[in-house]
Amino acid sequence: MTTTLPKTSLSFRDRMDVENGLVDRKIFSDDEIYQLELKRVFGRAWLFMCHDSQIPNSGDFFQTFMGEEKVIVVRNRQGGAEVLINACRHRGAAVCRAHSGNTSKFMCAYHGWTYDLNGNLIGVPGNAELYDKTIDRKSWGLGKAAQVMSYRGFIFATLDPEAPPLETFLGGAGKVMIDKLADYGDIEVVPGVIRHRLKANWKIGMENDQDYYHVGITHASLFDAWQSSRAEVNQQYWIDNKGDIILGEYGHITDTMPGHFHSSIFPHMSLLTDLLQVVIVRHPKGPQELEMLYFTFVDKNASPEERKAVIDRNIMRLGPSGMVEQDDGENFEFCTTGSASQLLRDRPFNYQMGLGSAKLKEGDDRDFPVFEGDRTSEVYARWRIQCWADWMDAENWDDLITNHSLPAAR
Amino acid sequence: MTTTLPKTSLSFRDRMDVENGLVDRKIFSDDEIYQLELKRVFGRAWLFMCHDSQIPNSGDFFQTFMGEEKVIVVRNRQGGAEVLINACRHRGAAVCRAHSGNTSKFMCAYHGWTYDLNGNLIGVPGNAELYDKTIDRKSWGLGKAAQVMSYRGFIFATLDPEAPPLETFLGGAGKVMIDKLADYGDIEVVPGVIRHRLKANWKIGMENDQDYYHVGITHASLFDAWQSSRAEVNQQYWIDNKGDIILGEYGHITDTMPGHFHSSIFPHMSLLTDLLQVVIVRHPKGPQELEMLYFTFVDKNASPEERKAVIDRNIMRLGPSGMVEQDDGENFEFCTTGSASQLLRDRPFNYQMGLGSAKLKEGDDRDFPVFEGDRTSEVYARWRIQCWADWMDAENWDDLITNHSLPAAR
Amino acid sequence: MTTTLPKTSLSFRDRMDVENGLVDRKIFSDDEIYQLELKRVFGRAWLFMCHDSQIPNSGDFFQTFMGEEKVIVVRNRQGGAEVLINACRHRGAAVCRAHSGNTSKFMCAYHGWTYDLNGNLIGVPGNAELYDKTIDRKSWGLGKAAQVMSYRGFIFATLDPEAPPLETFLGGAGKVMIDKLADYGDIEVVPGVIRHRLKANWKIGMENDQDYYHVGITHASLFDAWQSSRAEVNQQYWIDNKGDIILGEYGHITDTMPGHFHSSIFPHMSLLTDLLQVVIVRHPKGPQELEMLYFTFVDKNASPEERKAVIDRNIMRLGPSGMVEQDDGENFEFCTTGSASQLLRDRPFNYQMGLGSAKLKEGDDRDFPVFEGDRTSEVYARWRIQCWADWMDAENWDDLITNHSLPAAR
Amino acid sequence: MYLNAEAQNEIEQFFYEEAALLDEHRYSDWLKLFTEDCRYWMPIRQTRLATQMEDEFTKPGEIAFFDDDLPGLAKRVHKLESPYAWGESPRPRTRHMYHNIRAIAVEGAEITVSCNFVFYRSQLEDDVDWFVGRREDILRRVDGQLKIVWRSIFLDQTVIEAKNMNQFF
Amino acid sequence: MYLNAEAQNEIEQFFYEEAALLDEHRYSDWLKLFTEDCRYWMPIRQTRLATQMEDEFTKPGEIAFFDDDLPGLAKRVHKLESPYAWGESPRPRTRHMYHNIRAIAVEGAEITVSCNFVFYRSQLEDDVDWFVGRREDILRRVDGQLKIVWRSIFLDQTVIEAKNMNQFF
Amino acid sequence: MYLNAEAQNEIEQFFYEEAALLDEHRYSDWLKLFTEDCRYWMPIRQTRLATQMEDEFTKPGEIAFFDDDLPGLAKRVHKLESPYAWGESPRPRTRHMYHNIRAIAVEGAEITVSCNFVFYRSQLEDDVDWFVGRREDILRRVDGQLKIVWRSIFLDQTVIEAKNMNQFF
Ligand code: FES
Ligand code: FES
Ligand code: FES
Ligand SMILES: [Fe+3]
Ligand SMILES: [Fe+3]
Ligand SMILES: [Fe+3]
Repeated sequence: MTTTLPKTSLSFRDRMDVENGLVDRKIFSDDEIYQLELKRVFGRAWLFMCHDSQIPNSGDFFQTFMGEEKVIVVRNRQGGAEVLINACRHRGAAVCRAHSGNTSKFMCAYHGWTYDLNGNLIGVPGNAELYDKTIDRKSWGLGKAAQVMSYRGFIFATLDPEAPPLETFLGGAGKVMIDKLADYGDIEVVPGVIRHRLKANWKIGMENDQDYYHVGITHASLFDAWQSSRAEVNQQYWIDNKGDIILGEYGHITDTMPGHFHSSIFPHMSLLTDLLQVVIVRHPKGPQELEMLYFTFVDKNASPEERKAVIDRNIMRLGPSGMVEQDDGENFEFCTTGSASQLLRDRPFNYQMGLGSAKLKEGDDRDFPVFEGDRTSEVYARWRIQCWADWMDAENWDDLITNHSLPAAR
Repeated sequence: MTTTLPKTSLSFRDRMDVENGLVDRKIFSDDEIYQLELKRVFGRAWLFMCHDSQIPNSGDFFQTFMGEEKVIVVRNRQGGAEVLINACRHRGAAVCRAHSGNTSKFMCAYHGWTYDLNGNLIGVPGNAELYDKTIDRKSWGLGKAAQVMSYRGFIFATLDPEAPPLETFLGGAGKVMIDKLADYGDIEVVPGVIRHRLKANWKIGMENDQDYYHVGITHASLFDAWQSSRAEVNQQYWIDNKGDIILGEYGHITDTMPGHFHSSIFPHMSLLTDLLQVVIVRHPKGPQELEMLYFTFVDKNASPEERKAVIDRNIMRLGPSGMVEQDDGENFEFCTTGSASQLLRDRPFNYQMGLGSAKLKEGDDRDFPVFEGDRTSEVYARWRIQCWADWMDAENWDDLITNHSLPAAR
Repeated sequence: MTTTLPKTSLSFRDRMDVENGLVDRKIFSDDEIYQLELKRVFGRAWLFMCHDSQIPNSGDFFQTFMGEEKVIVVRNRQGGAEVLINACRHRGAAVCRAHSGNTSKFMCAYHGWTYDLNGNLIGVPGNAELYDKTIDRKSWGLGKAAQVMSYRGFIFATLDPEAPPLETFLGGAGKVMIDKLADYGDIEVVPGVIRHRLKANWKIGMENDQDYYHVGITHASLFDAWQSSRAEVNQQYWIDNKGDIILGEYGHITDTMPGHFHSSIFPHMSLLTDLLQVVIVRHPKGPQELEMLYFTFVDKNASPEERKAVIDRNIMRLGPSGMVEQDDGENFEFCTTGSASQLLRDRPFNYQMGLGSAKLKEGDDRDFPVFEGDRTSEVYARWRIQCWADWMDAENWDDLITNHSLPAAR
Repeated sequence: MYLNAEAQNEIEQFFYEEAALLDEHRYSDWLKLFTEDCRYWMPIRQTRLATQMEDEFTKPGEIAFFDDDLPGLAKRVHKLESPYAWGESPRPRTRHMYHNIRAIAVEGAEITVSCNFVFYRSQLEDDVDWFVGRREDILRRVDGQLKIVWRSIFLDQTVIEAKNMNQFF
Repeated sequence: MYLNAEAQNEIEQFFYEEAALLDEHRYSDWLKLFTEDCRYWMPIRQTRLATQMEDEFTKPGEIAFFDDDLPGLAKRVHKLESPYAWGESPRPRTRHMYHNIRAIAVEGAEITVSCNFVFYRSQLEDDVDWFVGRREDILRRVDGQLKIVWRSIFLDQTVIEAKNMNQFF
Repeated sequence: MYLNAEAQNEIEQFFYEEAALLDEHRYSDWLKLFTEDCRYWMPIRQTRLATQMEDEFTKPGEIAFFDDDLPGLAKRVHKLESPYAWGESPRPRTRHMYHNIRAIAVEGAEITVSCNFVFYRSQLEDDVDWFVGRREDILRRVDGQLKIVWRSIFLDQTVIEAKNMNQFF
């Protein structure tokens, strides 16, 4: 089997050979590619912002990112969600200094320009005395996301006015992924969003979510602590391994691993939805740095015991102190360093696990293709990276809609 | 009123629309523009070095910067001031390790090449034994500023041999700004120059000096501490607001605000000269970093009480621990970050305060135009940035002399 | 004598004027030049890895660098030394986490791919269950140096398959340098390799090794501590100064200074071999950073007293805490900063000491030219930098072999 | 309030012994310093508006970095002592430093002690992390020995910049 | 010279209480620890030639970062507690740590105490500063209570790299 | 084991005095704190496999950063106090901070004390280094005065990122 790639052309699709499971390592650390990602991926896609339950009332806000830039998601007086860029239009200073909270307006602490919950400029100190009322307020509101939509309480935003509606982007597959979490009841985010930075490329973090191959090794000490033998672990992840695999258009993915059911909405949102009830978002902060946000969901009507159980299962596993994820951070960083190797510049990363093992599932009546096969497989990573190339090669949304890959067995 | 700029041309003048008060945010964070600034602004202008009183005697020296590079201002035996680049001509090591002091010569601690107070190479260890006397000492003196001149004890230097004399550069307006401070008597710098770094663009710091708009908001807690009401503050800065405005050629500026009288000699020297007796210099250390130096001046013949009063007024207000400036640093950094926003790339900063409110003052007999109008205004910032564009667009000093903007009402 | 260089052409040879002792300062800090150095110097030359005695038994390993990248030198089961790139072929994570030790294999802690001591991929977890045995192990071994050879127990490696044999690269001169240390007996490396980083260019560090000019000044405090007068020091380094000078092809150098005999194998290995028994390697970590490794050698059969004496002589002098080298680090950093000066951009560094003082030695029967003259001289630095230009200008090894400079009096 | 020198000295020495166990990676021995009914808790800290600081830290029962009882801690200890704990392979060089140790409440057999901590960690070649914050411990004397009943750890950063928080505080 | 354990303990606890007040941003309470005639002084430190170190620090009456009497401190406190103190909005997470506390002189009712300090500050998301140096305090017992008569703060850096020095040391 | 408050206090004050001498660059006075037969030793720390940690530090007789007897220390002191000690020109601003001071063994007239240290150094304009680790001292009472018989310094970093280690720990 070949182990090299054709010399890189200008097309990103040519930076990989998904049939043979080869991917150019450079895409995980190169700055030029990253700058284009900010435009073509994060500048176009619908990005998860936060959940309705985090900002129930007018003035409630939550601060997150679109690409590298700070945005404020706020509940306006009309009951809608606004996504505002956290930079004053006068001279660019920040208008909000908190991760979350409640406010009636956003005031810039430099000269006091003030914006309402819709981002409109409503206050200009000295407007009469100093500006002679010449400031055209309508033109100087805060920058905003181009579109904001939500699906079952999950608020998304896009910077691209030409992006199709959220549900088109999600497709049947994407919706199912969110449904799985939303169906846990009348869900809400438990107070406390963990924020964690790593010196790693955001895509390497994403790939890990459906990577059941690393579990037995990376987390061996955990199973040791849990006294489950390697044999049991392998049985679970290597043998009892057949099942549904969902590959959605535009790069959405779900494994259906019992106790995991890790779903990813392209590009950077993951839902852990079987044992856990968690959303992880991985914001890029440079080609070799990311910031991860962790949201835990629980049914508002859950009993105190149920609620505690959900939270404990999560805390015990996730975040920089979680007994599972403690082990992952270092691997993300090592892989990012390895991807930048010049000596190995021409040796692609290996994505050959489960090549061709996923078959189209017959007689599944869902409105999107479902595959079946080994669920411990790199089929997820191959699909995501192939879709990523579609996004990177497309000139605009029309181009992407026309030319994006359709799920097929591989 | 328009709120956009024409697509950027190669001309810096086109990066702003001063008539409408719009300025391209990019100039406050872009590295390429910054590199050109080092050449066309800091490589050409007369830059303030220090004051005669800091180096009264032969061998007294003070270390500062020209652009990003370290220079030593030293009193030579002839009584003149030399500006020497702090890098040995042998292999580049530093020849001076102190901010200030007194020395009879500068010896490089690597191999001992020694330079006199004029920067001449006077000592080469082993000159006879090892070099067989072949070193041509005349050719290997320390690098020096192209010209050094002073005005009323303020020492300036330029890297451009073609720069016109200091007084031409200062012009009538610039001289008046220095006179205001020099006229406090037989002035000297009080020992203790504060050095403070911020992650901010140098121009954002400069603009703040004549920014009386931010005072009531940014420093609200100070007025609170001083128990002066917002009404009083507004009265002072918004209403009792008419007065002279001086816009000098090449970008020099003075407001005539009582108790302030903040003057700026382009590009990076500010004089606070009514209540305070201070000079601030803002050295660039990258597109998004600066180092500020603070000099306090007092009349040598002042009584101990007067002297203490001057110093106290200053300490209480300036520097990283000053009750006023404590509040400013964060704004400078926030604005610099905001200027780098890609999402707001096409939305210029707003410079619309007091558009057209400054009128030429009739019958003022000073040898430079004087304007009058609201003294809390962005007329200063507009003038400075327009002049900055002249500097950036000019090929050389001749070009600048021929094509620089002349002060006019705007 | 001229003190300027012709305007830089594309040739590196033109960045210096060795006849007149002038070298473009830019080569010590420019990033573009540095990137090319990684390819043309560190990507081609035979680089010292470690000594046989550090990895006597199968599985013993020592981690070091080739250029910027981490490599593992390991004793394989066949008794040979392998040089493996420390990055897993699956997704790039590190396969070895220690500076040195002993292991039977290298396992990647991410997914458990395992490599034998020859770098062959021998273990792929789930090979049958998950990969259906499709992984072509032969194609997925660790990256390796192109060639590994040793001379008298000193292990070298090169990344260039076309590099000539190690002994050709070393030549008669290079071999003599190693012989001098190897002849101390049945030598071994004393446990404890010091690793020290500096913000300095690697070439500036290298030049210091044959720089006897700085000794009396930089280390003046040491002689003070040792109570030897400046006169004595000068006598030793300036007067009792005549002797052999060895300039080897490709840039190898030896002074024959009593008590020093500092030899450098191009590009980055130095042997201190008269009073001391030490090897220093200077790994580049960017144009303005390096990491230095210190190896101390002693005769296995030395008496405890002799052994202690060797070690004490070394500890007392070298490394960040050594009484000699404590003084050097700062100079390396200062010179690197000075080399980046834009104001001095057109003023070359001075390499004029001992110009033309080294003459070819008649009737020396060694199989390489030997020169004689002042041993405190920049002849070494001139020769090294001229050879460096040969490496940088050559398209490949053939080109280098054909066009490299031959030692000649200068 | 403050304790007399002897009582203060006993508590300081108790914490210093504890720090030594952690920095020597003797986790099982460390575990013995906790009572059966202990709680080990590190809430999440969030950047909040000045007027809304009451929600700066998450509350018991909400999300936390650590919220362990003795069996939970025991699992973590087992893990750290496992031969497969790559994060401990090789062991990071950790240094726990306690400052400003103050008794802030005494209630029957239990005493509440506050201290500021600096937890320094150096791993592999050049990987350095600093964790800084305040700790609050409820100590109880159990047949002569001081034991930890409840430990609350209040970290000062709201965004964790370290690769992980494998070790204990 | 050094104090006996009890006297030393009292002073240490006094400083630890003080640090707690600062880190809890209880500035007005903190202010009460100073005497009417107090002085709070932080000179400027400059890089000087080795032979001219006597001028390393500016002298009283020359430029200083802080040179306040009680009313001056009160103004600063008032400012920090003002609702418009944006730098305190939200409050930075500060941690004052004192080390090597030593009595270096006793003169009548006044005792001079030296300590090394590490002042850690974490603000907003990822803005971290470290201030390190030595402090010298003259303490006086005023009706039973220790109070601060003169505080001198000697910072170790000559170029301040922090955004500001809003808080107290 | 731990000492009573008075004994503990004496040792803490002894170390604090010592730190003051170092930070005041009074190296000759500092040297007087050592006995004639003293040893001052800082082994090299290496990143090793977890299973081979016994070799993490070099052993006496192997390479070390410092391995001095009194005359050796005296040479270093002489050097630091020499007018040509460029590294001390100007003097770096150093701050030695000791934490978690514990007596870990008493044997006849000698007591072994462990402490964690943070050694902060600020030089020239903006050159800052942090050295963190653990120290172990054997102290002996010589006609009433405590003296240092053996000092072992265990640094936490394996790659020194500081420009040098000119000063003492
Ligand atoms: S920058 Fe926001 S009001 Fe001026
Ligand atoms: S670098 Fe200054 S004397 Fe050599
Ligand atoms: S990265 Fe090494 S096994 Fe996967
Ligand atoms: Fe994992
Ligand atoms: Fe201000
Ligand atoms: Fe040297």
